[in-house]
Amino acid sequence: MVNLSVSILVLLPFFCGVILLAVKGRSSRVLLPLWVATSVLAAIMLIKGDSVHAVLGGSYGVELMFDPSSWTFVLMNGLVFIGVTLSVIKERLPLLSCPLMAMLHGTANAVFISYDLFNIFICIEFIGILAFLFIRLGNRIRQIWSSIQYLIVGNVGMILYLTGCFYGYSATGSFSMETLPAIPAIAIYLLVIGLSVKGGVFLAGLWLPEAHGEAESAVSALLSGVIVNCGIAPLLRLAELSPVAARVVPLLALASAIYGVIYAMFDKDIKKLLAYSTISQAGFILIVPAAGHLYAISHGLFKSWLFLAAGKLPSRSFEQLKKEGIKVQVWLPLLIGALAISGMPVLGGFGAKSMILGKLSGLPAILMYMAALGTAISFAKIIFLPLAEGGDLAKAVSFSGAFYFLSLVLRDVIAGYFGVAFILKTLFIIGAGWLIYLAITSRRKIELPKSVEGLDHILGLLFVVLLLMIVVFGS
Amino acid sequence: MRIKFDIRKAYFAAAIVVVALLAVIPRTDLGREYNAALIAAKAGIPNTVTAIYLKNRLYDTMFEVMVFSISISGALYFLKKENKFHLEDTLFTDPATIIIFRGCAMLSFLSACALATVGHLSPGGGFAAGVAFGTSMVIQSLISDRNHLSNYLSMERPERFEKSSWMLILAISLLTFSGIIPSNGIWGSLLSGGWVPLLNILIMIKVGLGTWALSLGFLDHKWIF
Amino acid sequence: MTGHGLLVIGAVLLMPVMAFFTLREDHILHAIIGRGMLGIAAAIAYALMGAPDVAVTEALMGAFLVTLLYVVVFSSGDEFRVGYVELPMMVSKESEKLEGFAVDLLTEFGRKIKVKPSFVPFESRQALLDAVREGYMDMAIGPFVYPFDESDNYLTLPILETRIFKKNGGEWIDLLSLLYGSENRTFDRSSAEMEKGFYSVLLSEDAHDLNDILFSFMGDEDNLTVPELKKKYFGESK
Amino acid sequence: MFKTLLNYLGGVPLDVVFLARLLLLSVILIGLWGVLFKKNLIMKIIAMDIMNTGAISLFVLSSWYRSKAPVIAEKGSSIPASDPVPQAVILTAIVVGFSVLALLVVYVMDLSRYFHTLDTDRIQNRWKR
Repeated sequence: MVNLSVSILVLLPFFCGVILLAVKGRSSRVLLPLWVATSVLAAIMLIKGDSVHAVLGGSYGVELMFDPSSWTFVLMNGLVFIGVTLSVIKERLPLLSCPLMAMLHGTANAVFISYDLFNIFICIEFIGILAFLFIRLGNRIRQIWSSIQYLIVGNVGMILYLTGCFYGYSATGSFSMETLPAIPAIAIYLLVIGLSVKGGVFLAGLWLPEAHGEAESAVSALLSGVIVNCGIAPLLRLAELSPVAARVVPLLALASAIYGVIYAMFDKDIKKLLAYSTISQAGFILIVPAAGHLYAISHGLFKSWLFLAAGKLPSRSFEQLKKEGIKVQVWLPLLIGALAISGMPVLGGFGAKSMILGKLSGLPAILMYMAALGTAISFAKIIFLPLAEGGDLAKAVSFSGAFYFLSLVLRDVIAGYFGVAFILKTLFIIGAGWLIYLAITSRRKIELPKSVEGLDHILGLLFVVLLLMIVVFGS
Repeated sequence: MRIKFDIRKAYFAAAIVVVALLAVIPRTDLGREYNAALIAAKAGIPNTVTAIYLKNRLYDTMFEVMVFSISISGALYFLKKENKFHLEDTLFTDPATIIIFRGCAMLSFLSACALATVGHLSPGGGFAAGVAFGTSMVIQSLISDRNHLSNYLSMERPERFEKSSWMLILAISLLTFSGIIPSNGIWGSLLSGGWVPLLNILIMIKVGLGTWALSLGFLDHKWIF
Repeated sequence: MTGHGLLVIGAVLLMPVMAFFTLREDHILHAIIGRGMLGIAAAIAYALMGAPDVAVTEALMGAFLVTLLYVVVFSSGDEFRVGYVELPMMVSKESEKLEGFAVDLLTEFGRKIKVKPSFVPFESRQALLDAVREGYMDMAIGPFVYPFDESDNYLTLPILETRIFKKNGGEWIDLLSLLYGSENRTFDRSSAEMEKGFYSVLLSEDAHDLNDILFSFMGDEDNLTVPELKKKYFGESK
Repeated sequence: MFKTLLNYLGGVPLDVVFLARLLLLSVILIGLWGVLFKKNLIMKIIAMDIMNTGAISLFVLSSWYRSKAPVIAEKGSSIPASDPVPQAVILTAIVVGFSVLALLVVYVMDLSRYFHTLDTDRIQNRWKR
């Protein structure tokens, strides 16, 4: 079973990537069966529900773990890729993008099933390079700069992660994640900081608005749907296995949720709004490590759908959109996506969000409810965009839109958590959010300081957050 | 946006404190000096480092080959897109340089073969061999004139070589994962240790052609030389 | 602390020293040499610490290939490309050495922002104009005059006022090419009327920061390179 | 004499490996100093490369045991030698570090077509205006 899944999840996409690179293929239709194979395999394994821990290659080999959490991430990976491919299936993609998509899919699967610290390092560096090339493909000047900033910040984060691996190995003698409890606390903080750079968590994720704001919509959909989750999935594993990380990661998640929502509320550019909400949703995923993967799949789906829909908008600033209004074939997906992210019951986001909020208590619960309220307020901006006439409804139900809608509804129906109290609570939050938006935020123009997103600042803040962790949680 | 100088000093001060705490962590890495014997016995190869990174942890090395190749093709994607100025035929016409260059090319090619073929017996890695092989090709392409080079070694043939060796590496790693490994053979002989010698040579070809393609890209782009 | 231990400490001590030397000051060539030395110091340290494989790979990849990469970047990085069409006194090539009003001005400008200009000859004006529009040339100097060579796909920066002789048929010639012009453009001055114009440097749209610095370089009053050069070349007669 | 001087410096276990680890961590620190304080983008990339070399050398330090290369002469012999696991693992990290660097450097050249002085503040201000 292990060899079969490794070969399908990782080696098959790599083979296709190499062949496409050799043949210089440009149509993404060829790759569709690949994503379908991954999703089907993940679905079967999820239904079986057993978890297998395998060591690949003898005594000091790489350890892999196939448990429900990793299969959920793999399923999300497959579904997001199907959705994105469906939406770009007619376009003639730039030369390198099909092989890159195949390899990104294989590496993302490798990160989700990996149980070995150093293997995660290599896979995440590879994803960093692929994301760099993806952002860079549309060669506008600003994209060149944001892709270089992304790679520099990611590389410095990964150097910290490598130092953490060193201390881990010298303390325990192996890179497997089972030895995490025996690793000194500072090494865990280094690992957490390295992964939170790639996962876009709190201050370490400040490269997200710049990278998302500039990349093409399909690239942003992949970036937010899959690449950010490749940083978050190992963080979830870390939080489950190491007692030190179990204290650090929820606090980081809390800060990330609040920070992302505040900036999302007052942003005037739709892509920046989605980027900031990715930072805050990363907080939602990480707040309860045990149930994180359930929320991650819903977030991956509706965030990538929102980015694909936002890509078709005539302009990115809200003032202009308010004046001109948007056609129905873009308005409908945006509306459903915004409702899903604010937690509307049937639409994907509700099940996992209520499960997570149910498990919290005391101060974290209040703060997370505030964050949910903030999300509702910030996405009210999208929901209340005026509808311009002249759009034909037929194009609204595009192939990828239908696919996303179906998978979101299925996601909520299968793993839903439909306590009546929660349905009322969520509807109250969404209603309050819309009221606050109409009353206050839509009128006031608050300009939040964005100077923190300079390259030197992000790199410096990595070490400040690291120092805070050491001070607060003790070395 | 004038970055006030003191903020970055504060960042660096935080970094100094973190690194100081890192330096003081007590060391506990004793008692791991017998790993080598254990691994060598199982893999049947004297050089345990090659045994690990080409047999036990082949999964990582496969990713490493992917990373190297994608970054080379990413860089070439940019280099080929750029329009090229006209290029003189030969870059070094002075006979003395040509002779020295030809000597260096042969020397680095020999060292590449040594590093690759005997990589599993004595220290020497597939990647180092690849870089040496790439350098010898680059030096050779420097001294032969451009159109002779382009029709003789046009990029299509090495391109196919590179892609096929890449796919062979992936195929062999799949076989190793599923346990289909030829017998270890005689200890210390040239063909001992399952797929390791073949993998070493394939990685040499792959990395060598990658480095050579990158340098040719620079050559065409009139950046270097 | 055995003798061998001292040896290893010596090699390991070499690395921070090389790292500090690399980042000491802002000149890229020093940094590249420092990086190469750091790679070699690291290879020595790994060999002494009983890791021959890593030493070979670090020496070949870390020391040689990385330095090759940086040299490639440095050799093409630190310069901006200036295309020129020969025009006596403004930009002319006497015995392998370029000189002229515009050449000295741009060299002085390059020295100020530590980026050296590289001059690329062009035969025809049109080829140079296309190169600037495409962005392969950052600037263009030569017989370009402000009011006539105006176009929206590049910026024009006037640097020297002059007289233009314009005929009603739209055909014009600037003063310098008329006085010193070598090619045999017959142009009877009688029927043309004199107009004021400026020799100017054409800047490609792509060179963002270069344009801003050049405009500010020309703008500030206390920069006395322009009057100096004018005195040197034209002796205040213009 | 040298040994007493080292022990005198402080109660900390001042043996060779501790001193070596201190020096290699200072390589990372110098690299970080370069990344934060250098204005030119290429200098930042060189500094990041130095940080990478520092992190890599830490691994080789952890595998050091009496400078004996992990190559086994006869088949069954079990002479204590350096630990091959971190060495094999760090070979991969060197190549990955190099390829990230190669990509970054080539694309910084594309950026330098637009921003000749490659000054990060000026690049970022370009879009703040």
